[in-house]
Amino acid sequence: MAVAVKTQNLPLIKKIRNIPKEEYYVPGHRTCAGCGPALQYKLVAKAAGPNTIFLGPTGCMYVANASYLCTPYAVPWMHTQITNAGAVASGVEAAYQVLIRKGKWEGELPNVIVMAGDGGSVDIGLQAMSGMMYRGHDALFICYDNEAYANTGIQTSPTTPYGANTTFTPPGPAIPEGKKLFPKDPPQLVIGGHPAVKYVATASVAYPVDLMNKVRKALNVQGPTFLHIHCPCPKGWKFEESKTVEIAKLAIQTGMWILYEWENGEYKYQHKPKEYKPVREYMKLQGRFAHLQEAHIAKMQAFVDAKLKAPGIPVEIPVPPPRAQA
Amino acid sequence: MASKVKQITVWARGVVQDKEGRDIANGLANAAKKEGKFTQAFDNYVDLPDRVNVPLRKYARISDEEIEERYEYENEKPEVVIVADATLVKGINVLRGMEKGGVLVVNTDRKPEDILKFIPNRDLLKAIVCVDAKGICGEATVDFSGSEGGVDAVGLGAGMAAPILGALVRGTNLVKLENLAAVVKNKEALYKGHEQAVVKTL
Amino acid sequence: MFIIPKEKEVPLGCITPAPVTEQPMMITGNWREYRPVIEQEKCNLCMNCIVYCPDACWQLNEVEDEVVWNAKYCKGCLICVNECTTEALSKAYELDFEDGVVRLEKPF
Amino acid sequence: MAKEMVLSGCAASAQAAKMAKVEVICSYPIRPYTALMMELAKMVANGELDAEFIYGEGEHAQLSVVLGASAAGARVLTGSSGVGVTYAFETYSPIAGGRVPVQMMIADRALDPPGDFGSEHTDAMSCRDQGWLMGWAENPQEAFDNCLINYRVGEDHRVLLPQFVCQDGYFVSHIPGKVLLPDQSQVDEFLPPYTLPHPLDPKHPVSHGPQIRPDQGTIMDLQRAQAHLDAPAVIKEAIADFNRIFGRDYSPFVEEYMTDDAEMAFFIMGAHTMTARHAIKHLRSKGVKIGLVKLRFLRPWPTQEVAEALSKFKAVGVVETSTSYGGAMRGGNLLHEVRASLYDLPQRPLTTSFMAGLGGEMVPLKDFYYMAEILSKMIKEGKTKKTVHWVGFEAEA
Repeated sequence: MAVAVKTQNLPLIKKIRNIPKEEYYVPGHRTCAGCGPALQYKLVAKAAGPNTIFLGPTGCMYVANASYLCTPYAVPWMHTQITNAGAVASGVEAAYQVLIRKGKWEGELPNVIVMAGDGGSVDIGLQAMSGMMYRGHDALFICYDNEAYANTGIQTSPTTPYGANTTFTPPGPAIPEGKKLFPKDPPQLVIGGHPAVKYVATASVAYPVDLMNKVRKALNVQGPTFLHIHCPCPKGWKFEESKTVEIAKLAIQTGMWILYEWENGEYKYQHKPKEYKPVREYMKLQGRFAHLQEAHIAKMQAFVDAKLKAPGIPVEIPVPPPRAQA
Repeated sequence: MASKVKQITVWARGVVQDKEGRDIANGLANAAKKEGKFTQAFDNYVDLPDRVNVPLRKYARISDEEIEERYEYENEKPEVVIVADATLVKGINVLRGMEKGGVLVVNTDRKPEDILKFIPNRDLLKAIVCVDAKGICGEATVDFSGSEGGVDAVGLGAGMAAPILGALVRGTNLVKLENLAAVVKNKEALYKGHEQAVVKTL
Repeated sequence: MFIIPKEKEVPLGCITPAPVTEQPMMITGNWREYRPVIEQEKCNLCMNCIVYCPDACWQLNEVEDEVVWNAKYCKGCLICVNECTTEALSKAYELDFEDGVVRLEKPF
Repeated sequence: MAKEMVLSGCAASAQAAKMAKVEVICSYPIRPYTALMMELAKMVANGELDAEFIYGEGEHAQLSVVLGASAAGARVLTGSSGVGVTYAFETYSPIAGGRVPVQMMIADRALDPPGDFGSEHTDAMSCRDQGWLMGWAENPQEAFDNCLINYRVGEDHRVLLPQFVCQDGYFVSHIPGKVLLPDQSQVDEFLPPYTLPHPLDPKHPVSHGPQIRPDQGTIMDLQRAQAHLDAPAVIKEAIADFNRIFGRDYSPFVEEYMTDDAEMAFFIMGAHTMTARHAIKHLRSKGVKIGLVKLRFLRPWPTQEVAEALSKFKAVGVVETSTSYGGAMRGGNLLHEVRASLYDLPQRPLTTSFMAGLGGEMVPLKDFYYMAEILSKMIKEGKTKKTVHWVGFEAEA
């Protein structure tokens, strides 16, 4: 009896020059000029290669890519509801398990990849994502994090940073900082409660080789894996579209984003700056923070400092919880 | 759509000019209303959600009588077309659906001839109006408060829409300048646009 | 039986063919206000333009050993210009070029 | 050789799924359908059934898992009851619109509030307009047979629709009855292996479900409408084959009982049909000319067959086991469709509806006698006084 166990060993990429030429996320899509999520999609698709099936929950990477009867996905792709990508991916993986076992399909178990936004991962899609992780399906769940519900016009999501101006957290005299809540931590949600998961990593469009290697490592692992990818959004964060990569780099330089891998319980850090720049450097380039006062920026700095101080990744709350404030 | 309704289509770039495009359509409709006309102004639904740089359309309609078919997606036969970013003329047949004798208003620092060479169906035009709106009042305003059916919190015509509307009056008789001045926030830019517009009759 | 106009046709279950190297139903070259221009002699093939383009509009021509720009789909975000390590890339206003005309009837 | 067993509806459905060689199953517990999954879990654990048994994290996930699996090329089964059915509601339209022929067994349960585990068709009926095939089983045998028939029809490339295969909770799902289990070879002859025209297969890439423009939305609706226009011919074919291979005498859409000289009839579906038959037998012995018409497929609704079957009566009583609050008939949904089916006839029977079996309340013989009395009165008076009768709760009939 054939067993559908992944035997692939996608090689790691050493140099930028060795990045595969082939595109599986091809030109011709309706994402913003300078779109961070589109950039990561291109890199992920390249890293994964042709034996891949993408599941695309509703979000920018559905609506802006699969617009009006055409898509840029050169490999199989299916839309899922924003709620259920993890569950649909579970079904696809389960089908291939049984089809390969019964000899109805020949070949390596396909790479089943969910490409979910922050909402489709850790807000409305959290339950399905967690179910997939718990059950141990051999699938990669990617949370491409642009820190808002961008497709619907920039509404706050659980990963929107404190202080951001979104259309659901507009700053005003009564609420001067805009968003009052601090964000969820998606990789920690996965690591914290899913024993079947062996590999979780964060990545950024600023470091494409690192990103692609993390995709390949995740796909080589048997079982569920999770990537949290930082994807600046020129529309939602209000910055000039040529600065997508620059801002992604600044996020890492200021500690607003941390690159790490968690493999079998061990943390490893990548591209960790020797000295962090103040978060102000990162925030001042983005219109979504333009309204903030010094006190708000200090609060953000305190949050980031606490996060960087912690030995693991778990975050202390360095400020009074928002509900406690007037 | 009954022929008595004048259709005005605005072409703009997504996100970076979304508000400017909407302001042009709204400003025109609001000014016409002051003249006792029946009007409507709306986004092209299919172009939304807009993406940075995507070509998108905003519409205005002006009529002497009540507009009977208000629930339509598009302006099929625009009499006046406004292009908020000149480079759009290379990418889109902006005069699509126009009947002979229409007017084109373009936001550009270039001469009408430079624009016309990118418009193969220019024989449809009776006039082209060029105005350097960016030169008059700088960059566009990015604000999402008025998008997707929301109400604009920034104010109509604070930015580039104002000079473009001013220029429009030079090439058409859709509305009077003083009525635009009554609805537009940046009146100085409106008047400057009106003065500095270059009109070429064809 | 129903009459379905050609322009409104939708395949059964909305299942469409996958593109191969590009999606010709969504040409995005008309999104550009500015385009990137390359001075090949300044280029050291650092590959930044290739890896950082969200629209895969820079590719390496291995025969000529130079990077090639795709005018048909480039949206003019200019990440490539911003990330170029040798200033081989610069931005230029689209109306200064006769080429690159797309002129679609509708935006997509 | 077929063998006879005594099985509950849940167990019968599980046996059918096993013989259909279902490949991916997704479970979540809720009464009363749960035993279906308990049975299947045992079969998988014992090695009798080679299938992936996935524990969904809720009904929404159950439907999502089988959607993915079916789209990838596996035959699938899921199921639910009551509020579980409605919790998954978001998924029904995408599954039908995407033309992915998943099967869902529903053992009916009343919707909350509060927690009433009795049977009522409202759970499934709330989902009837999403494009799925849909019908009810009267007994465990039909639960078994309908599973196979629905796979055959739904997976047919001329149809490609998902299927709600319904049975009344408790009455059918829990009370064992006689089931003839066919030979595997018979099932294999009836049910071809599952194939999808464009599965999610890296060797043949396709995109499932890109967005469309608003002016193309009608086309997607038309596709589903067309599938329901095409399905009846496929159902007829399937039933003819089923009867031939398994030695049964099913009618495809409506079954009649003692209708030849009947003046009045019950129109009914599901479990209570069985009691209604016995009531009719007793009423007949007292000279009441009454019969019964049973509906086998609610979707596609067999308009012509219903009209033909009912046109010969003077009065028809529609037994409703679902609610449609504020609806035109002030009762359930069935009478709406029955009246619509009869509207174009030159001679229409008088029609009314009987709210019976709601919340899982029993519908004993005496309730059917009461209904028959009302129908007799309607014939005598020559008119329909009320369109709805809440059986057992009426101040005046």
